[in-house]
Amino acid sequence: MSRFLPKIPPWVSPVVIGLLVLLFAFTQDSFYRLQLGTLSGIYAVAAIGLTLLFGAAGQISLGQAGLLGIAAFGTAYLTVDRGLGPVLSGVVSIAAATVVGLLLGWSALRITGHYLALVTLAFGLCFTELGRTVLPEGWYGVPPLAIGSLDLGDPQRFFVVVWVFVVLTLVASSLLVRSRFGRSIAALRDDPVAASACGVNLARTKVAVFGIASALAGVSGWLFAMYQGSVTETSFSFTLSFNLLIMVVIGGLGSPTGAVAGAVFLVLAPELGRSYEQYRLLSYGLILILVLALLPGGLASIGRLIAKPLRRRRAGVEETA
Amino acid sequence: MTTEAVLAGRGITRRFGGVTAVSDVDVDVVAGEVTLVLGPNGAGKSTLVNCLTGVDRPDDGRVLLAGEDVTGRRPDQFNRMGVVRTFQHTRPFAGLSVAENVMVGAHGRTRAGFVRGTLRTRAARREEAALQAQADDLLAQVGLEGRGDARPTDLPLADERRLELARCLAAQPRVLLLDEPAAGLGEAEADALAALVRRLCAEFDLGVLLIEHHLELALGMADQVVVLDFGKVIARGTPAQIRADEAVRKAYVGVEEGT
Amino acid sequence: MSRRFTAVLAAAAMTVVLAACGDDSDSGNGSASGGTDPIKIGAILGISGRFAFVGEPQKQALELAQQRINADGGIAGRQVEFVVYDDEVDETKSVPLANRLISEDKVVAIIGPSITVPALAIQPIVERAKIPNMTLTSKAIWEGKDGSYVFHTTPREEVEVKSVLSFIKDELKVTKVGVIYDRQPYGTGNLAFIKQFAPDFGLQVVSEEGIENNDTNADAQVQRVRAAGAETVVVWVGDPAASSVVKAINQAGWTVPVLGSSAIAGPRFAELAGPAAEGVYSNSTYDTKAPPANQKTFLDEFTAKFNGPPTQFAAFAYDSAYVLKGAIEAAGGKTDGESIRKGIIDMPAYEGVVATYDFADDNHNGIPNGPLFYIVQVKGGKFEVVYDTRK
Amino acid sequence: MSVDYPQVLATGLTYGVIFALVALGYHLIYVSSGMLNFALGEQLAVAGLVVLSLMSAGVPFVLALIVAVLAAAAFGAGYERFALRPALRMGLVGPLIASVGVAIVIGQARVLIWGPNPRPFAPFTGAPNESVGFLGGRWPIQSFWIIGLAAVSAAALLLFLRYTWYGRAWRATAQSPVGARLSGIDPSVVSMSAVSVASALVTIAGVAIAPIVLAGGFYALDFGVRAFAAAIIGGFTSTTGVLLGGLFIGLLDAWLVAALSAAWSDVVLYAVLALALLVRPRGFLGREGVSRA
Repeated sequence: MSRFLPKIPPWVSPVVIGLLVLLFAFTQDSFYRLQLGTLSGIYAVAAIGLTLLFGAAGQISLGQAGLLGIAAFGTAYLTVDRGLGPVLSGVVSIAAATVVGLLLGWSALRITGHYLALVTLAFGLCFTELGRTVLPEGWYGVPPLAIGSLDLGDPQRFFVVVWVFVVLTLVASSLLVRSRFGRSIAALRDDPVAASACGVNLARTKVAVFGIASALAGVSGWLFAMYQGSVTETSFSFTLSFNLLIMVVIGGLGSPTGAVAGAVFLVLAPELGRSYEQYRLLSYGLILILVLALLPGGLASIGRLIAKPLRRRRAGVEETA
Repeated sequence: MTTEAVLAGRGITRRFGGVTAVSDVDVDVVAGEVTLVLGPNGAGKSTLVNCLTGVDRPDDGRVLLAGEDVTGRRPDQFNRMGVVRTFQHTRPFAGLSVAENVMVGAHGRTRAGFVRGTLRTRAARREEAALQAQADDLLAQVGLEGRGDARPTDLPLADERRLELARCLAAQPRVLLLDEPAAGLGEAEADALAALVRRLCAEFDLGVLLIEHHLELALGMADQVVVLDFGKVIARGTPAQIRADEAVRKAYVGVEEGT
Repeated sequence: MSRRFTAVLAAAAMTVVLAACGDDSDSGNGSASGGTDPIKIGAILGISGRFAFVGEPQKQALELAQQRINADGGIAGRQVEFVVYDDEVDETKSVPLANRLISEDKVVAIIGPSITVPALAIQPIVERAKIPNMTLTSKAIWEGKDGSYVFHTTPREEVEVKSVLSFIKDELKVTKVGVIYDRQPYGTGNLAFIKQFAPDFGLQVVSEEGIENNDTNADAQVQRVRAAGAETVVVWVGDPAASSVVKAINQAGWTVPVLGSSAIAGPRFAELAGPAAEGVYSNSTYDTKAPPANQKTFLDEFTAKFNGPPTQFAAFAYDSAYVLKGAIEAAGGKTDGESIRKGIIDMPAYEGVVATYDFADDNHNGIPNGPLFYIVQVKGGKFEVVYDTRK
Repeated sequence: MSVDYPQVLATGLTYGVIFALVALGYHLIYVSSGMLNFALGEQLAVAGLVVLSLMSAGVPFVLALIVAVLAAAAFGAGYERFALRPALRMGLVGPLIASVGVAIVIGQARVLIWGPNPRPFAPFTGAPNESVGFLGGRWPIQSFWIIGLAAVSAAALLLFLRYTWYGRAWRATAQSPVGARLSGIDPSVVSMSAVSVASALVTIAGVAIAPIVLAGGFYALDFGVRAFAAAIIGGFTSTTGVLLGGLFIGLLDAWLVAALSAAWSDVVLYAVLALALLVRPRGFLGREGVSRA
């Protein structure tokens, strides 16, 4: 996963993205484009979590949307019904999503691959059906984000807040990927038997990675509740779980920055086909198939495709010896 | 048994369905010495190693580490207790660089969790630096100098075996179990590897348990020998005694006299 | 060159494209200017997805309205253009679409969304942007809040419920009612009204069974409602679930009067349910026998253009279009949000397809609270008026 | 809440047999190539519409059914070759995601070509909606066609697996891919034919169930996931296990709807699926070791 992390220090890409965000935020007058930017940022946070879980640790999850849903429902319930502040309700809901994620991780210890994918899918569907059965109306009127008296609900400010979360998550995950823990989850993915022989406690590592991914999904769900204002299970269906997985795959497995690129791409792809409104989803399905067939490494691998000839020339004799 | 065994197997037995792969085997690994477990293919050598390193659980019998009963512990617990192993078919981490593979080897004895690792606390940074230095040093020791950034899958088999050795040494182990390290290597490469193991064994005062069926090479390296056939011990002693032993020759029917 | 740098490039490229992609549509028509370019009115309808039977006829009704209004000289001399988007009855889509209409397409007003949850989700947006919203859900929570920009031509839910209950009491003369309702707000909301008003009509709700709008099998629900001793079955869900229910009743060989909501009062119900539809009641604001003038032209033109009679929902969209036309004309052709809002309230009473609308500051529905529906019944595969609740 | 068991049997078997056929499709694809394919649900939903279009073009029903099944088989082979297999380079998750892409394309194409609304489909024989008393429950006439057609298709497939070259090739690849390859079986042919046959199977199922659930309705996900549950509970690797799994899920679903309510039946069903996976990942009849993780 951290296949030969490039020589560029880890903080470069988050800073570049941060500047782009500020540039974009204050040149946009249209709510709509701001909203799209905000939505892609919200999904990016969950996508980074999923790329650590799936790209780095090799644990497939098709139920991430359920975790987003838990945090969003929690936030809506605590703010609308209980009148708690957006920040406090966020902390509680994210904790709830994390706990559920840990339980999911713990219960999935004995199974891998397809079976893990299907258990997480079942979890996601369970959440959707429960939401539809118990709370079909969900909530509306979730108050916008405000820290103390500072109202961050205005689209421009909220856009920046969301992308601050994205950049922070990006920096943290890039550092984590390089740390001892990052290496252990890569080892877990590549060869669990050898990883265990090297002293990696497989069970604890798997559950921890599930926890991290769920916490990030929780942050994403919290932000989504405030972004959307009205929360029902339709926003957290299995389609969202698949979209997150596709963002990670298209972005390049295991690369946090790739996940961000995947999120922006997926929210944006339907926009590019805007004039053919009804062909939008059809083209989006085809785009998915093409990227999988032609670019297995995802967007991030475009670099490797270009870099390969460069590296061989630079490496000179040693490479071909 | 002259000195106290570091790792000892007492009455190790392992059955798969009707077949008894290993039955009632005693084996000792002594610090600074190479103990060889010899036997034809299917004699239960790999199963024995798996039982001694937690990859598999013996049906009965006990595994003692410096006298303490550690039967049935997980491989990562064995690693933290200083018992490491290589694999018959090398198992590199393909997604990590050669240096990173070695650094993972030290996972058992390092502590930086994901919080400290991410926040890059001073302790975590110091540990990373130490790990990096140790990796470079170990790679040099095993003859893979300067290949830290290479991809493990690009290395030839002999170098992959050396990488696995370096990865084991990163755990600063007391006991090293080698599962057919010479398999698939040419004559010269096997001899170079044997010399390396001897040197590391002396230098780090390691107890080494060697599993091999490459007779001449193994006997050359070993201080003590245990010969297995169909899971049972049929002979035990020094290499010289084993060479002369009638039962061993029968188990190795047709083995070349001494080419 | 490396993975990370490229991914950053990719993300940067995306952001730039995102910024650019909106530019092409920045046509110059400021919403306040008189100008000759067309007045753009936005619409968000549930055209595909679970409630397609609601959104599609509404889209057709707006096509008809645009054609007719422009043929009659447009609004205050300017042609009208309806910008219609499909929210697939998902508020995750209706919220961004509302913003797109407001800030990209620069519409002067928004019609829709068709279904309750997406409709409520966009109301905070239109209020903040001060864009008048003719919502098509009959559950407008902002109603009556002073200065609200949300209006609806759809009759309040209780009006339809009361017409159904009065028909059961006066014509069917039974007392035990079983209800099979859509588990989404459309069904749960009306179920609550049925239980609230049933005692006023001497009726008793003996069984409530939820069903999903797409459910293909209703045997269990029907079996339980029958076991509870229901003497009539009220079915408050759209197609295809409604046709599943009547098929289940038919298969169970149970002869009981079935009363559907206005959701099924259209050609598709009989088409899907086949012979099981025969004799099923529903309610509609169309008087197929002797429709008043406005209603007649709408029914005839719709049937001609789309070779099939309109469902109930089409009329809501059609009336909304004409209310906005009247409002803009009452505001002297001005198309800024505040003027249109005042126009809706100040405009003279407008005789629409469904009813006569007269909006006021405290009545954003514009319909007097009285009975409004005709009871219709399937005869020979078509709905016909059999009872007028208004008398 | 008295449960009308004969009716549960009627509904349960009618739907269960369809779940069994779709589960059989998943089984064939999984054992022959290790892939999970999420597109079968959408193929089921579109089957009825294809036949309707053919019939409205004057093609008699039986011929239309055969043409639809062959077209589906060709389409299945096509998307295996151009969508699933190229994605294999990313490991087994590639085809899983690619199959989602295929499902999206089929679903959207259906709405574009036939419109969003489901269409009525006449039962093979008898008047629409006609039902007859049997074993104490009301059985739509179409149920007997469904069960008959499913039994014939499953039997044909079992014979095919047992006695034809293809069948042996599939089972060989299932037991040991390397062994099969060594004995000259080209895995890409096996994988392609598996998706092709699975597509044909779900098309037959789709057309058979259309008179009851309408052609082109929004039930691709419902049927797809229940068939997955059937395949898992039956043990992905055992043909008979998967068929029994289908019937079990059909009956369980019908019973849950009758005993609890339609709302809670889905929740409980998915919970059962998750628990089955956790407790016995290889299902009740599946063989250990073919988890192809």
